[in-house]
Amino acid sequence: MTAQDVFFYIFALITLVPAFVCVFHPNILYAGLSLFGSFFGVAGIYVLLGADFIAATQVLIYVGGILVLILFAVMLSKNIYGAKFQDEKKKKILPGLLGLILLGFLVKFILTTPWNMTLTDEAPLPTVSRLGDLLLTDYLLPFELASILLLAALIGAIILARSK
Amino acid sequence: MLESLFLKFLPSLDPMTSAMVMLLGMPLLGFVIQIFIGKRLFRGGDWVSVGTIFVSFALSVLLFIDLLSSGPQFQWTTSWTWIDLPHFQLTMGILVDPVTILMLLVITTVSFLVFLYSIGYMHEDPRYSRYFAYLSFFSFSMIGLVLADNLFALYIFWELVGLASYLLISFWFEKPEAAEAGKKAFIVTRIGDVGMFIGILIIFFETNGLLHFDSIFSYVAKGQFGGEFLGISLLTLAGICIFLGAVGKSAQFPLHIWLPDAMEGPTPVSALIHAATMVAAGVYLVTRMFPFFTPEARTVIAYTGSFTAIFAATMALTHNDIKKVLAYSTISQLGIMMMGLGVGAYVAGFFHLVTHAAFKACLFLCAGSVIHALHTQDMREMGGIRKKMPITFTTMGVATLALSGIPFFSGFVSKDLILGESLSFAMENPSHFLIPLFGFLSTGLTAFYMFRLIFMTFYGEPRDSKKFDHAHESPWVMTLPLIILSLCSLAIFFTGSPLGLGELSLWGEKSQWVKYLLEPPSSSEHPTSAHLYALILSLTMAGCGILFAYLIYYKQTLSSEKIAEKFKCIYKTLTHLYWIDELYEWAVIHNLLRLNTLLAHFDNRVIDQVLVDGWAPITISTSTNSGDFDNRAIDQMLVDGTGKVVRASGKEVRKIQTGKIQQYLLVGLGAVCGILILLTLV
Amino acid sequence: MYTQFATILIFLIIGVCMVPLILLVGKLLRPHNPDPKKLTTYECGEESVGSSWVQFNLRFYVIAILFLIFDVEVILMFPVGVTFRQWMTSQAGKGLLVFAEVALFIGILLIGFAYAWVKGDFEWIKTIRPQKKS
Amino acid sequence: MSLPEFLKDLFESWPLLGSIPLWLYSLACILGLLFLFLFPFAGIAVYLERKIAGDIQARIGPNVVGPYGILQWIADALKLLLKEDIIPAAADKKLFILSPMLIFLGGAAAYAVIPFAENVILANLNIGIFYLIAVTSMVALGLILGGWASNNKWSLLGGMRAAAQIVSFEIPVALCILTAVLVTGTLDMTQIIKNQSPYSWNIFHNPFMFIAACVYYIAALAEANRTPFDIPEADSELVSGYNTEYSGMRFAIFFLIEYAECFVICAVATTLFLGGWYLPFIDISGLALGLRIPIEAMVFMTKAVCLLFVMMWIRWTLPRYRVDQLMKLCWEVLVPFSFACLLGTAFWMALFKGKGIPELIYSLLGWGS
Amino acid sequence: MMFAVDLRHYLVLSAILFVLGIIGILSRKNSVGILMGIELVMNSAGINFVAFSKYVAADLSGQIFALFIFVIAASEVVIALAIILRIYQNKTTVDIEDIKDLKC
Repeated sequence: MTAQDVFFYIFALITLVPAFVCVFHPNILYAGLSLFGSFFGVAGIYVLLGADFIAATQVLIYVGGILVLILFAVMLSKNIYGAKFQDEKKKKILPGLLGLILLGFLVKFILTTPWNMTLTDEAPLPTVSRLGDLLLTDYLLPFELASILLLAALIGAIILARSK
Repeated sequence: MLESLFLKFLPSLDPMTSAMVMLLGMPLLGFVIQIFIGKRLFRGGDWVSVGTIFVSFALSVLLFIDLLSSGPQFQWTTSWTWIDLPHFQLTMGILVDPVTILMLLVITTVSFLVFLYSIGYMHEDPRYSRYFAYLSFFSFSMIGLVLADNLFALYIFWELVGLASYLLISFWFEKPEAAEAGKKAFIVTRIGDVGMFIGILIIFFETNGLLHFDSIFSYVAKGQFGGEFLGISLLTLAGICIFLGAVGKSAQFPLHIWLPDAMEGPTPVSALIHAATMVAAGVYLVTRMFPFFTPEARTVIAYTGSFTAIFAATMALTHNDIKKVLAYSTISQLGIMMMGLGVGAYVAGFFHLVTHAAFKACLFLCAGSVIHALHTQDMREMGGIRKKMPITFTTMGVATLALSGIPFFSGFVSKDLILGESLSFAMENPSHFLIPLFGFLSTGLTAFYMFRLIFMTFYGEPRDSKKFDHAHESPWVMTLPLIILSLCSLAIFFTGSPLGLGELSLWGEKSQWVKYLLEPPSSSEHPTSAHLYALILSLTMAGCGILFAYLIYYKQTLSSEKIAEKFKCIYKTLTHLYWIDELYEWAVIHNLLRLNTLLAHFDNRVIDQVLVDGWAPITISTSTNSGDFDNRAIDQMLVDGTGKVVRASGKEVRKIQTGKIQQYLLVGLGAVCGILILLTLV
Repeated sequence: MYTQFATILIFLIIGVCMVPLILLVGKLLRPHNPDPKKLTTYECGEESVGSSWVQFNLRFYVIAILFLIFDVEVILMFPVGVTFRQWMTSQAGKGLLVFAEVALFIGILLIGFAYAWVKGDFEWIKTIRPQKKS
Repeated sequence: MSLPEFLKDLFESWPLLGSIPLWLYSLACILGLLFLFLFPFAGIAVYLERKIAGDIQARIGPNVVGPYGILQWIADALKLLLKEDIIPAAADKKLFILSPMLIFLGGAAAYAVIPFAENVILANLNIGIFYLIAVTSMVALGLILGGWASNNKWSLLGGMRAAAQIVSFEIPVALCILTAVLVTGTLDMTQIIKNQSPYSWNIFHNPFMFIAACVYYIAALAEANRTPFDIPEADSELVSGYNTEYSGMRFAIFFLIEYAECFVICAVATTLFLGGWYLPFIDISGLALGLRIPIEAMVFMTKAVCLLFVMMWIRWTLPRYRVDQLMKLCWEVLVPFSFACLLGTAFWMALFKGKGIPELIYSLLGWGS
Repeated sequence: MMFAVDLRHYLVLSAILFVLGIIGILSRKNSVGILMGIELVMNSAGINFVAFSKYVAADLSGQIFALFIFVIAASEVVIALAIILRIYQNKTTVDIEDIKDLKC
């Protein structure tokens, strides 16, 4: 086991434990907060995969943006600590069971599929400029479409959120 | 000429490509400008649309002159890769050959004239610029349709044309009828389009992804197109499916019902879309795919066409709405074209498309002029306006003569060609005698109802004096197109010989340019004797039609009311248009979409409305005193009982649909897990 | 690259530990005299009424929405911004094209920006209150 | 090369130090940065601020502890350390404890990529400036939590205001940073400086860059909740905003990070716009590394501290903005301006093939770069 | 040997994250909680993309897709939360079980 492998398991733990809390914690505020750890863990995983820019973006968008927005939304509801906002336990049994079955199959498929791995262990190249080049050439259309998507989301959201 | 022009101004680009892109792009440009900033432009921006379509028109004329000089072998194509997948490559391209150029000429000429006409006709409309935007959009789609070099692109533009038609039919969407008519047109043509799409898919899979016309034809010619489905060869099946698209677009029986309703749109639109160009797209499609159709498929086409011709002609007899008469006439004429194509008269069918576009557009525009002057579409409120609107009268007369198939007018030349071909076809295959029979009958009927229209509208005493006093000749932007189009309805414009028999050409072979340019792909010479018989027969039929119209509606020696009284059941059937709409309403909408309620109200809807009300005239006239059987008991027990069972079970089943997305997702997840478990077990 | 990120990781770990560490040091030194009065919520001497976990103004929400959209836009621009100079200096003739691509990208979102501006969504003064279900 | 690597290289041949693994070097550097630079610097900044405030308001300021009161910050730190730690009974305890940690994490982590001099940078990330934006965005989260956890109306309002303000002003800040990235073509902090030179600082690259620098500075002031944008902790309205309920060492951390952030802003401005460690018109790249590093560090610090001084100057001169004015300023002035700068700079680059005004002038005069 | 990390480990990690997200989506009553589940699913998709990008494709297209996932996630969150806000304004609840009508 190399140091990288150790870090993988650490980050996997940092990702999964908060994710678990997020799903099963009865209090929605703590659930939201635990996402913080999960997002950070995923950022670490990205670093291990050589995607430094993606990792930083993950932190910036998820932690600095989406999580803030989600917390705002959580705090919308009065009385977070009251019983009304605690989920009942029995609602989780069936989804949990089905989820476990699905997970079993997914793991089985992942382990049995012969992956065509062309493993490159050398240190990854500086990714940012390559990403930029790709965005301007091969992925130009999605790049511009992303802008249109954002425009649509922006206008839709402000129309929805505007007071009547 | 065109190429040298473009070489001079755009030297760095390929001249033909840039010309074609310009031809296609100008109306699109007009559309974009109109839809976004049209309102703010001077005069609502009508000059933008007219200007852009004029450029397209000028380009097609230049193209046509080039074609005349280079002869029927002219062909130019270009294509580029659009979708590039590992196992499949889709190219888009432009195909320019004589058929395309003739279509372009027809489309841009009629479009340009109609645009011009619309300036006068629509000048008071609050959505003036929107109207021109839609018109431009239509022209763009139609030009794209004929420029396409593969089925896929053709299908795309085919649907765009349908969209434009929908937008324009329901242009006055405040009127519920117009909105309904738009929906009806869209949905009914869609039925045909589904057939066409299936046809394209059959071709796509059978030929391993060929969509180009040329490659499909060569594939078929090599005999590689095998396969059978339920005993029918797939080639025939694909042909019929493709033809289904044409049936929808060209309003052939049984999908003809949308076209009369489409007359709710502005009249110039009817002239452009529903007379000259879009409905002709079906004929164009059949022409374009002509080598693809097997003899069996062609027979289907011929029968559909001939039946539509006679069927629609009878329906036009009793109508009093001036535009609807023209609409049925259009259906009938399209049927004639289809019949021509079906019997193998490739040139004749397409020729009739061209001549028909001119005189039918002229007729519609004249009708529009009349409507504009009188503010009514009901012929019973017209009459005697011959003197007040001389230009309209003259031009409409010319076009009517052309449509009726009178010598020296264009309709005669082309229609006679079709009828002659069909007659010789029937002489070769006597079992198909119905085809020419229907054709000739429809000729007579056409002459009758057209002259009925003329007599009722322009002759006699004014029936509504208030409207009559208000009437006036239209402004020049409206009459100019009429004059041009009526000039185009003269036979001299299409052929050197007045009787159109080809061999008697006065100014050499090029003067019969339509025939000259369209070398039939499988030229099978028919004996000319058939043509002579056909000439005599059709003239006789037309003469009879005109005579009857003259007697009934001009001299009034025969009373139309009495005839109607005498043949009451036929008259009623005709005025109700064979109850086709009611039949569809019942069969499709109620049966299919409202199964539950229909069962519960079975006796109410079906027995009372359709059988009693709908079929009553026929049942009464055939057997007035047939016993009325009262099976209430059965109704209530069996029929109502069925309805109640359905309703009760529906109530229970409804509970599953809770509206809770999480439950749906849960079921979905469960299903995924179940499938996975099943897959591993098996 | 991993070396640099390892340093960052160590930094973050220390950052997390530092606060409890300082507090721990403080704990050894500081007094601890609990008193219920001390533990009350501070509201300038007034008795505090009710929990402060009440619904806050919804404007913050709109601001956050606007932020997230523009943030993503800027982030997508970053890789492009990094290569922009190379495109400008090396590839001949591509400069203006790339500029047009970038300008289009920004321009599309500026439409939304202009929309929000014109419609007055940047105005703070508007009151946004939850409406009681009528 | 980053500082730990540099040090390891330096001590490679030494008997004992050479065998220490790299991560221990990193650890030592980090601790050194925190204890020898961050904490003292923040303390001194507080002292400076009070002195400057005194000067501006025609009073003396701290002058008791040590000569000129220079040891005042140590006394303050000791006082805060010895204060009783109070967590209000109504508060959400876990979040109350978590909040300062998050804020410290976000505020301090930015120091990892500040290039004090060549090779004097904790982690030479190739996404340096982007990493900096990312980690500082965590501060907003900490402030919301702090405000919420206190269960105090002032705190909640302050926390919300702070978060809204930080996220709003992050847009112009990021846009201006992007403008600078456009000019330098890299995200690596060291490389950003190296792409400038003593003769051509980024701020003079084109007129838009100058505006971008100003916009960045103003927006960053607001992002750090400094006066005139200190609405979240407006004492006359909200007592002390999000840190009303915090006392003792926990309060000290909020305080510390505020000043730490101020320095980060100035350092980033120095790096991106003011040529980093380059002296104006004096090229010292010929000097030996051992000599160069101290000079570079001093130049860098001088520039940053000058900016810091301007910050304090502004704080004690200008009155506070109102909330609506603040948002108006952000969305209707700073964001349009920064977009204009971005597009303008991009257009400039496209027009002049990436050359800035200084380079154009030099090439006009016929000097090699 | 089993602990030496390769593609499969990342995929398993992402699968677990995915399933957790699905469970969250299915079992939360609070609509914001459902949104959190969706975020987890998005994150797992991102991990998959980047892992494949490194191990199978050996180029950066996967990272590009991860970027676009961020775009989509942000748009989705913004719209979803705006909808939740509107529902909250009209009904003063964010509980998915209480939101039965599309009409507000």
